[in-house]
Amino acid sequence: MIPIDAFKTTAENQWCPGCPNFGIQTALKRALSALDLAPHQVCLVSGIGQAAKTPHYIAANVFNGLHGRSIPAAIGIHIANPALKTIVTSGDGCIYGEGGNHLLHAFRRNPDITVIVHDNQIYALTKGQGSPTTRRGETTRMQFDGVAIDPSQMLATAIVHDCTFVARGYAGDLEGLSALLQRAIAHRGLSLVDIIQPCITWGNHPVEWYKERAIPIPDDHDPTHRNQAIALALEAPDAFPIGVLYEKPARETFGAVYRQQTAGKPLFELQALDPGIVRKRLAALRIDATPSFREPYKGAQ
Amino acid sequence: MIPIDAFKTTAENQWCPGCPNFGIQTALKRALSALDLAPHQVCLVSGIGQAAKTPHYIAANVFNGLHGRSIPAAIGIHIANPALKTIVTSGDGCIYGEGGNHLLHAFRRNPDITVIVHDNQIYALTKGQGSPTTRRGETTRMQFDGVAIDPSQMLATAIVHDCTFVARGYAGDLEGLSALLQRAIAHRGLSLVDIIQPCITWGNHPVEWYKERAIPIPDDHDPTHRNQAIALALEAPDAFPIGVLYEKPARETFGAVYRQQTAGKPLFELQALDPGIVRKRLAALRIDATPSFREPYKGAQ
Amino acid sequence: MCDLSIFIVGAAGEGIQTIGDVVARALLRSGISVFTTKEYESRIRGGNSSYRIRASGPNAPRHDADVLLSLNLEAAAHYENTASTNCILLGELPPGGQGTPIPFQELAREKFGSPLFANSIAAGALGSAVGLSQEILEEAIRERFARLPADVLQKNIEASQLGHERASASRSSSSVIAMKSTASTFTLASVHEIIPLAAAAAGCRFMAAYPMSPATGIMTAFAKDPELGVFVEQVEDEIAAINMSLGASAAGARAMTATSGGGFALMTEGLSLAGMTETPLVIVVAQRPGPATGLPTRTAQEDLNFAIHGGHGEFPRAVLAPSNPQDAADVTFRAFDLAERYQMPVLVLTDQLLADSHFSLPDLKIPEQPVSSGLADPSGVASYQRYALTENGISPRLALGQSEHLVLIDSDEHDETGHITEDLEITRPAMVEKRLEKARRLKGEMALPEPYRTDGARSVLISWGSSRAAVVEAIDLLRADGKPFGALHFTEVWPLPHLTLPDDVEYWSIEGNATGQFAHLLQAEWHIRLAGTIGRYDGMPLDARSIVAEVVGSTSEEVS
Amino acid sequence: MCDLSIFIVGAAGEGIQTIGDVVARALLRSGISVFTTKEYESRIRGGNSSYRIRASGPNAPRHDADVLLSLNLEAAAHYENTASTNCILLGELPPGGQGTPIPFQELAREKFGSPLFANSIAAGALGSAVGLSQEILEEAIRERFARLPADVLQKNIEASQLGHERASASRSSSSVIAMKSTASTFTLASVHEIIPLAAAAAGCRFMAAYPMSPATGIMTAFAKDPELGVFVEQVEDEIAAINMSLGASAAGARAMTATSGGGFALMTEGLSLAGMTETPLVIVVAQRPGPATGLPTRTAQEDLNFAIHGGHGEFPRAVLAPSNPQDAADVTFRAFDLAERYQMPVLVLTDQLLADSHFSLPDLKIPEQPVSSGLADPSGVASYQRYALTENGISPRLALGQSEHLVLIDSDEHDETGHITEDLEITRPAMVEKRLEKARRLKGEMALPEPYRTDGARSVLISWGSSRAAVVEAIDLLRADGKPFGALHFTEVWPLPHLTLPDDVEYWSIEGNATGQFAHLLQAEWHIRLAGTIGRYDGMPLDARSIVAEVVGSTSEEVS
Ligand SMILES: Cc1ncc(C[n+]2csc(CCOP(=O)(O)OP(=O)(O)O)c2C)c(N)n1
Ligand SMILES: Cc1ncc(C[n+]2csc(CCOP(=O)(O)OP(=O)(O)O)c2C)c(N)n1
Ligand code: SF4
Ligand code: SF4
Ligand SMILES: [Mg+2]
Ligand SMILES: [Mg+2]
Repeated sequence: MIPIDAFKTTAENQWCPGCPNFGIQTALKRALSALDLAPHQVCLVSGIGQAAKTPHYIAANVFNGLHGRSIPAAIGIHIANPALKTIVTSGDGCIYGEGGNHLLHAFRRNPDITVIVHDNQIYALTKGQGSPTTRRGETTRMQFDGVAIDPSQMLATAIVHDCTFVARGYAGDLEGLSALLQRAIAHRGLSLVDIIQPCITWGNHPVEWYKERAIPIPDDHDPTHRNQAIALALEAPDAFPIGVLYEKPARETFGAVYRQQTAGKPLFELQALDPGIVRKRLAALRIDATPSFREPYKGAQ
Repeated sequence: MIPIDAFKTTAENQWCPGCPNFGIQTALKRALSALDLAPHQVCLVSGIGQAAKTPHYIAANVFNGLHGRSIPAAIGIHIANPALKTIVTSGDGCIYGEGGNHLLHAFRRNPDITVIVHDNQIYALTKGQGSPTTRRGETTRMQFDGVAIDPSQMLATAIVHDCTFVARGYAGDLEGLSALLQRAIAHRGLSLVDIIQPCITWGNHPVEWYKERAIPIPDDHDPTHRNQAIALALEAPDAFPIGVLYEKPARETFGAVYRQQTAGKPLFELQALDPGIVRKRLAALRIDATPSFREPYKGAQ
Repeated sequence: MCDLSIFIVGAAGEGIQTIGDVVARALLRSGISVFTTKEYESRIRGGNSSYRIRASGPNAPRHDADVLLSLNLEAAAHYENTASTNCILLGELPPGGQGTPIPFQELAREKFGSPLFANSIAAGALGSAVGLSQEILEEAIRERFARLPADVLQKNIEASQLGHERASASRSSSSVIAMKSTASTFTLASVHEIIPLAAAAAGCRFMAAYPMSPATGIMTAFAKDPELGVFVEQVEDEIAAINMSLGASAAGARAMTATSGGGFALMTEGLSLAGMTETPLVIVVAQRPGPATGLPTRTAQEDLNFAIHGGHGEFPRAVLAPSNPQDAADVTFRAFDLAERYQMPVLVLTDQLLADSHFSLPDLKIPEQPVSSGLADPSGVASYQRYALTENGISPRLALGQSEHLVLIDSDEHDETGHITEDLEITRPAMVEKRLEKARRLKGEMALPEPYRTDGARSVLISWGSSRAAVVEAIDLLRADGKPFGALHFTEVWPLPHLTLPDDVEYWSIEGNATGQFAHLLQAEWHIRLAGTIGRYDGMPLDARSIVAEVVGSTSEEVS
Repeated sequence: MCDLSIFIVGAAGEGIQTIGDVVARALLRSGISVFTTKEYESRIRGGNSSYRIRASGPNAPRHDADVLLSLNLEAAAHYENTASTNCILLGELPPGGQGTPIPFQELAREKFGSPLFANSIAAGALGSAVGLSQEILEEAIRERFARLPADVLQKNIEASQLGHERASASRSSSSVIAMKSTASTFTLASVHEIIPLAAAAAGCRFMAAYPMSPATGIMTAFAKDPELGVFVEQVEDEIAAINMSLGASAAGARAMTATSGGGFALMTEGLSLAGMTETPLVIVVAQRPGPATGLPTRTAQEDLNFAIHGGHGEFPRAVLAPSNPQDAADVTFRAFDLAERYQMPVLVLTDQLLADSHFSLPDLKIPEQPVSSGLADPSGVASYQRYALTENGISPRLALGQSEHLVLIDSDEHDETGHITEDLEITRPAMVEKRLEKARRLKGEMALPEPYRTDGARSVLISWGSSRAAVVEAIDLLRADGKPFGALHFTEVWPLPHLTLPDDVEYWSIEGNATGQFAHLLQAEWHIRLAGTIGRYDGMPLDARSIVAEVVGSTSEEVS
C-alpha cells in the first residue's frame, strides 16, 4: 500500500481553517493509498473554485484548467493515457453550472474516469452566490430574497442516462467517504460522487444541519433498481442519503475501440504513422493522363 | 380564430421537398390559429440548423439566433415582453447538443415558454453527423463505424427536474401534433415537446420505420406519475410513445416576482426610473465633514 | 508632506476592511480626502492582503506606506518592504524590530473578553497614528457599527479609545504628518458602485450575468437594490448571459451584462450576434491579469485588443474605458446611448483597480433623464422591415412584440425584412456596407483624448482607462521637477477618433499590460512612432512614481 | 484562349458535383490541368449552386464562364450574367434564347427509362462542348461509377454518348477552344483533404471537434480513415472540443481541433488556457463570412484579427495561412512543429475556398518523418518543474503520466512547479516575461513574405492566405499589360517577421474582407502607408480580373 504521506504537497493550503474540503482531501488520499495507486499513476483534474484547488493539495499529476471545463479535459487525458487514473475533483458550480453540458454528455460517453463533486451548494470562491444545488428560498450574497429557481437534479439525471456508478458522500464522514471513493475509483466506467460539503463561510446552515440530513442509505436499497435510485437521488436537497444510489455492471467505456488499435498504450508511446499509408493516400489523389488520349487532344473545333 | 393563411411568409422555403419539417410547420400554424394567437402576439425563437429555419416560414416575430442558444434568447425575450407567446423551435443538435446546458437550467427556471425540438436524430444542415439522439451503432457521415456512445435522455431529464409538461410528437401525425402543440403552448410554465421528425435525406431509416415506432401512449398512462413517465421516456430511441408523458399543475414561473413589480408590462413600456431613487443612492455615498472637527484638525505632531 | 499613504495589512477575513472603513470615514469627517483601495489573494481566509488609504492626496494608488498597521506577524513581514523611509509601523510586529508593537488580539481578549474587539483597538491606534482625535474616531465607529447593540457598540468605542491611547503614547517618535482639509462634503464611490446606478438611471432594465471577479459586484448591486427596477438573473454560464441579454434587448428592454476576460471569451460569439442582428447591448469587461484564470483578484489592462477584435466577422462596436466614478457615470450613459443609437454592442472596460477602489470626489453627477430610446414609433410605420437600408446604415428599430408589425431578427446574412438571404450580388454587399457605414459614422463622433498640461510639453504620456490618475500625478511630479511632460488620456478607445497628433513631440504609451496594446493601435491609426511604452503586468496598478522613474530613466538628455 | 472556365449550374442535390467530377477527371486524363471549385447555398436540396472547372489555367477562381451547362431553368437564369462573351451555353435553357438546349431529364426518361441518367447525358454533352472525346469521357465515367452494377454502368455510358452527340451536333456554332496538355501526372487535392493527412504524418493522434462548415471535412477525414491512427471524437460543443484536445495534448498526444469563426469564438477561453498552461495545440479556423452565422457556405478572410487577438490576457501564438494543398502540407507540419517547440497554440487559417477547391498540382509532397517530439526525456531529469524558468522561456516539457515525475499544469498564474502563486514581486513578472520571451523568439523565426515579380515593381500587392493565386494571376495580367506590379505573399501572418520594406514603392493590401485587417497590421508593424486596400466581402473569392480592375482603376497615372 502506498503510504498516505506520499500524497503530501508543498503547496500552501488556501482553504478556510476547518473547511470540510479537508475531509474530502484526506478521504481521497486514503482511497488512493488503499487502492495502491502511486501519485504518478494518478491525474487529478479540476476547474476553478475552492474545491478546484484540491489537486494542488494532493501529490499527483495535475490538470487545473478552466472553470466548468474539467470533464472534457479529463476525458482527453484519459484517452491520451489510459494508464493514468484520471479523477475530476471540482465544485458544484463548476461541474453542474458552467460545465453542465459536459457532464450531460459524459454520461453518454461513459469514459473510465471518476467525477467528484464538492457539493457545498454555493459559489464559494466568488463569495457566496447560489449554485445549481442551492435550495430554493435560501438567501445568498446574490439572491438576497432567496433563490427563486429549483436546484439541479444531476444524480437523477445520471441515473436516467444509466451512468453505472452514482453515489453521494458526506465530507464529514472520513471512513465512509474514503471507502466510497475507493469503490468509485475502482469502478470501470464513469463514476459520479456528489459529496455534501458544508461551507462554513458562506453556507446557510451549520455543519450540524447537514450532518443530520446525511444519513446512510438503508441496507435494503437495491442499487440496480432505477426507480429506487431516482427516488433517493430526488430526496436532495432536503435530505442526502449517503452511499451508492445506483450501480450497474460495467459496460463499454469511451474509446474502447481505439484502445484495441493501440493496445491501450499512452499515445505518446505510439510509433510514428507508417509512411506507406500517407504514400498510398497521396497516390490515390494522383491522376495520370492517358497517353493515348493526351497526344491526340487538340481541343474542340 | 386566426386564419391559417395569416401565418404565410414570403421567405423561400429551403427544406428538401417532402421533409417532415413541413408537417411540423403546418401543425404549429394550426395550433397557433386554434389558440387564436395572431402573428404579432407570437415570437418564434431558434438556433441554427434545418429545423432552426422554421421561424422564417411562419409569420410571427422572429429571433433566429446562434446555434444552440435559442433557449436563453427566448427566456430574455419572455422576461422583456411577457405578453408575447415565446416558442422555441429548433433541432435536436441545437437544443440537446450545443445548447444542452441551457435546457438543463431552463428546467430549473420554469419560464413560461414552449420548447419544440425537431428531433431528426441527425445534424442535417451540416450534412449528416450523429446528433445526441442518434441510436448507438447507427452509421452516419461522421460515425462511419456507427455511433459509439449512448443517446441523450432529455425527456427523462426533464421529468426528474419536474418540468410540468413533457411530451413527444410525431411530425407525420398532423392532427395529433397540432393538438399536442396547442396543449403545450397553452400550458403555463416550461413545456417541452420532442417531435420525431424523420430526415429523408440523411436519416438511417425510411419514414415508415419511424411511423411504426411512433405509437400513441396508451390511455391508461398517468401523466402525473413520475416513474411511469420516465419509463415511457426511456423507451426512446427504440420506440417513441407519442403524447403527453408528464404533466403537472403549473407552478411558479420564472420572473413571477418581477412581473408583480411591473404589472406584467413589456419592459419598453415602463416609466423611467424615479430620479429620486438615484438621488437617494448618491446621497448615501456622501459624507459631510463635521464642521467641529474639520477646523481644529491640524495633523499629528 | 500633505499626502499620506496608510496600509492596513493582514489576512483575508481578519478585519482590514473594517478598520480601513472606520479610519477612512474619520478622515473624511475631518475634511480630508481619501482614496482607498484593496489588494488581496484569491481565497476566502488567510493569506496576505492590504487595505490602503491615501489621505489628502490624489485619487491614485501609491505602493509605499507612510503608516503601516499590521494585524499579524506574517503580514508584517510580507509588507515590510512597502514601508517608506520614516514609515510609522504599528500593530502586531516582530519583537525587537522597528515601530510600535500593539498586541490587538491579546489586548482585546484581556480587556474586553473577546478578540472581536481587536479591530476597534486597531482602528483607534491607526487613527491616533495619523493624527485623528478620539472624538472623530468615535463618531466613525458609531456610524460604521450603527447596527450593533448599544453595549457592544460601547465596548467597541472603549476599545478604540484604548488603541488611540496606546498609539499616541508612542507617536512622539513618529514623523510629522500634515494633511489639509480640502472640502466639506465628499462623495465616496467606486466605479463598480456607480455603473449599476448610472445604468438604471440610463434606462437599463435587464441584466443576465455569471459571477466572475472583478465584475460580480455589478450584478450584485442590482440584486441588492430591487428599487432600481432592473431584472437581474444569475445564469448558468456567460453564453446564456449574453444570449439572454440579447433576447431581452431585442424585445425592447435596455440590457447589459458584465464579466471578466474569461467570461468575455465565452461571450464573443454572442458579441458577433449583437453585431449581425444590430441589437443594442452594453457589456462591462472588468479586466484582471491573464491568460486563463491568471490572477483573479488582481488588476490589469490586458484585454483591450480582445475587446476590440473579439467576435468573428466584421461589425461596428464601441469600446469605452472609464477611469473614475464620475467617468463611470458618464461612460455608462454614453454606452447606453451609443448602443441605442447605433444598435450595436458597446464594451465598457474596467478592471480590479476600478472595482475595488473608492475615490473621494467633491461631487458626483448622474443625469436624471434616461438615454433616449432608440426604438422607432410604430404608429407611423406602414410596412416594416427590420433591416431597411438607409443612408446612415441605421434602420428604424422596433422591438419584438412592440406593435402589430412583425420584427424579424436573424443571425444569418439577411435581406431588409430579416429573412435569410443568399443573394451575393446586391444584398450581401449592401448589408456589409450598411453595418460598416455605422462604424464610419461612429468614428466621427468618438471623443478626442483629454490633454493634461500639454502646453510646452516635449514628451506626452498617453494613457487609457484606469491609469489616468497615476499618469496625471506623474505629470505633476515631472513638471514640478522642471521636466516638460504632458499627457493625453483616452476614455473612448475604439474606434479611435479622427485626429492629427503633432509630430514634434515624443509619445509614450502607459498601460497595464506587457505588450503595449494601445501603443500598437496608435501606430496603426496615426502612424506615430512611440519613444517607448511603459507596461505594468505584475497584477498591481500603475502608480505615478514608477512611471516617473521609468520615463526619466529612459528619456534622452535633451528632454529632461 | 488556353484558359477555359466551365460552370455547371443547378440545384443542390441535382448532380452538378457528379457531372463536374466526370468532366474534370476526363480533362486530367487528357493532360489538361483543372482547378475546380464549388459555390452553394446553406441548404440540402434546391437553390442555386455551381461547380466550376478552370481548365488549362492557373489554380485560381474565375467568376465568368466560357462554357455554361445548366441543369434547370432557374439556375440558367440565375447564372446568365456570369457568361463571358461567346460563352457556350447548353443544357436546360429557356426556349428561344441563346445556346444549345438539351432536355437532360426528358431524354433520360425517354431513352433510358429513368431521370437518374440525366447526369451522364449532361456529362457527355459538356465533355463534347469542351472538346473531349467520347472515349475519354467513357473512361472517366467508368472510373467514377466503378461501383455500379455493370448494366447500370453501361446505360450511363450510353447516356453520355447520347449527350456527347447532342452537343457535338450543335458545337459548330461555338467558339474555338484550345487547351494545352501540360503534364502527364496530376495530384488533385483540396487544402482540407491534405491538412488531416499531413497532420497524421506530422504525428497528430487526437482530435476533438464539433461540425461546422467549412471545417467539418477535417474531422470527417480522420473518421473515414482509421488507418491514419488519429482518435477523433465529435463532441457536444466547441468548448469541449478545445478542452478535450488540450487535455489529450497535456497527456502527450499531439492534438488538433478545427472549427469556423463562431466555434472559434467559443474556443477563445481555451485558447488562452493553452497559452497559460503552455500546452501545444493546432487549431484550424476555416473562415466564412460573418458576423454571427453569416453566410455559412461562402468564403471570406474576416477572422484574421480575431485569430491574432482572440483570448484574454497576453500569450504567444502563431497564425499561419496556407494558400494551396502543398502549402497546406507544409503549414500543417510547421504548425505542429511550432506548437511542440514553443509549447503554445498555433492557428491555421483556411476558408471555404480552400476547403471546397481542388487544385491540380504536378506533385504534392508530405514529409515522411513526423515533427520531432517536444517532450523531454524524463530519464535525465532529477526533480521536475513543469514551468522551470529558462533563458529562452521554454521549460522542458513532460506529459502527464509520462514518467514518475509529477506534472502540474495550472491555469492560474503559477510558480515553476505549477502551483498557484500570489507572488507578485518575482514569480508573476518572471512568468509573464517567460511567456513573452517565447513570443520574441518566435518572431525571429517567422517566415518572410514570398516575393513575386517584384523586380522593377513600382506597386506591390500584398496578400495572405487563400488569395495568393488570384494575386499572382493579377500580377501576370498587369505585367502582360506593361504595368510594373509585383506581389508579396504572407503565409505566416502572426507574429510578423522582422522586416524592412522599401519605401519607394506603393503597397496595396488585397484581402477577403471589408476593413483591411492585414493592412492595419502592416501599418502598426512596419509603419508603411498603403496606397489602398482591395477587399472582397460578398462571400465569393478574390479573382485576378477584379483585382486588376480595381488597382488599375484607382492607380495614379505615373504607375500605370
Ligand atoms: C468562465 C468563468 N466564469 C466565472 C469564473 C469565476 N468563478 C470562479 S470560481 C466560481 C464558482 C465556484 O463555485 P464552485 O464550483 O461551486 O466551487 P466552490 O468555490 O464553491 O468550491 C466562479 C463563478 C471563472 N473563473 N471563469
Ligand atoms: C457554434 C456553432 N457550431 C457549429 C455550427 C454548425 N452547425 C450548423 S447547424 C448544425 C447542426 C444542426 O443540427 P440540428 O440542430 O439537429 O438541426 P437539423 O439541421 O438537424 O434540423 C451545426 C453543427 C454553428 N452554426 N455554430
Ligand atoms: S469558503 Fe467555504 S468551501 Fe471555501 S474553503 Fe472556506 S469554508 Fe471551504
Ligand atoms: S436534410 Fe433532412 S431535415 Fe433537412 S430539410 Fe432535408 S429532409 Fe428535412
Ligand atoms: Mg461550490
Ligand atoms: Mg437534427
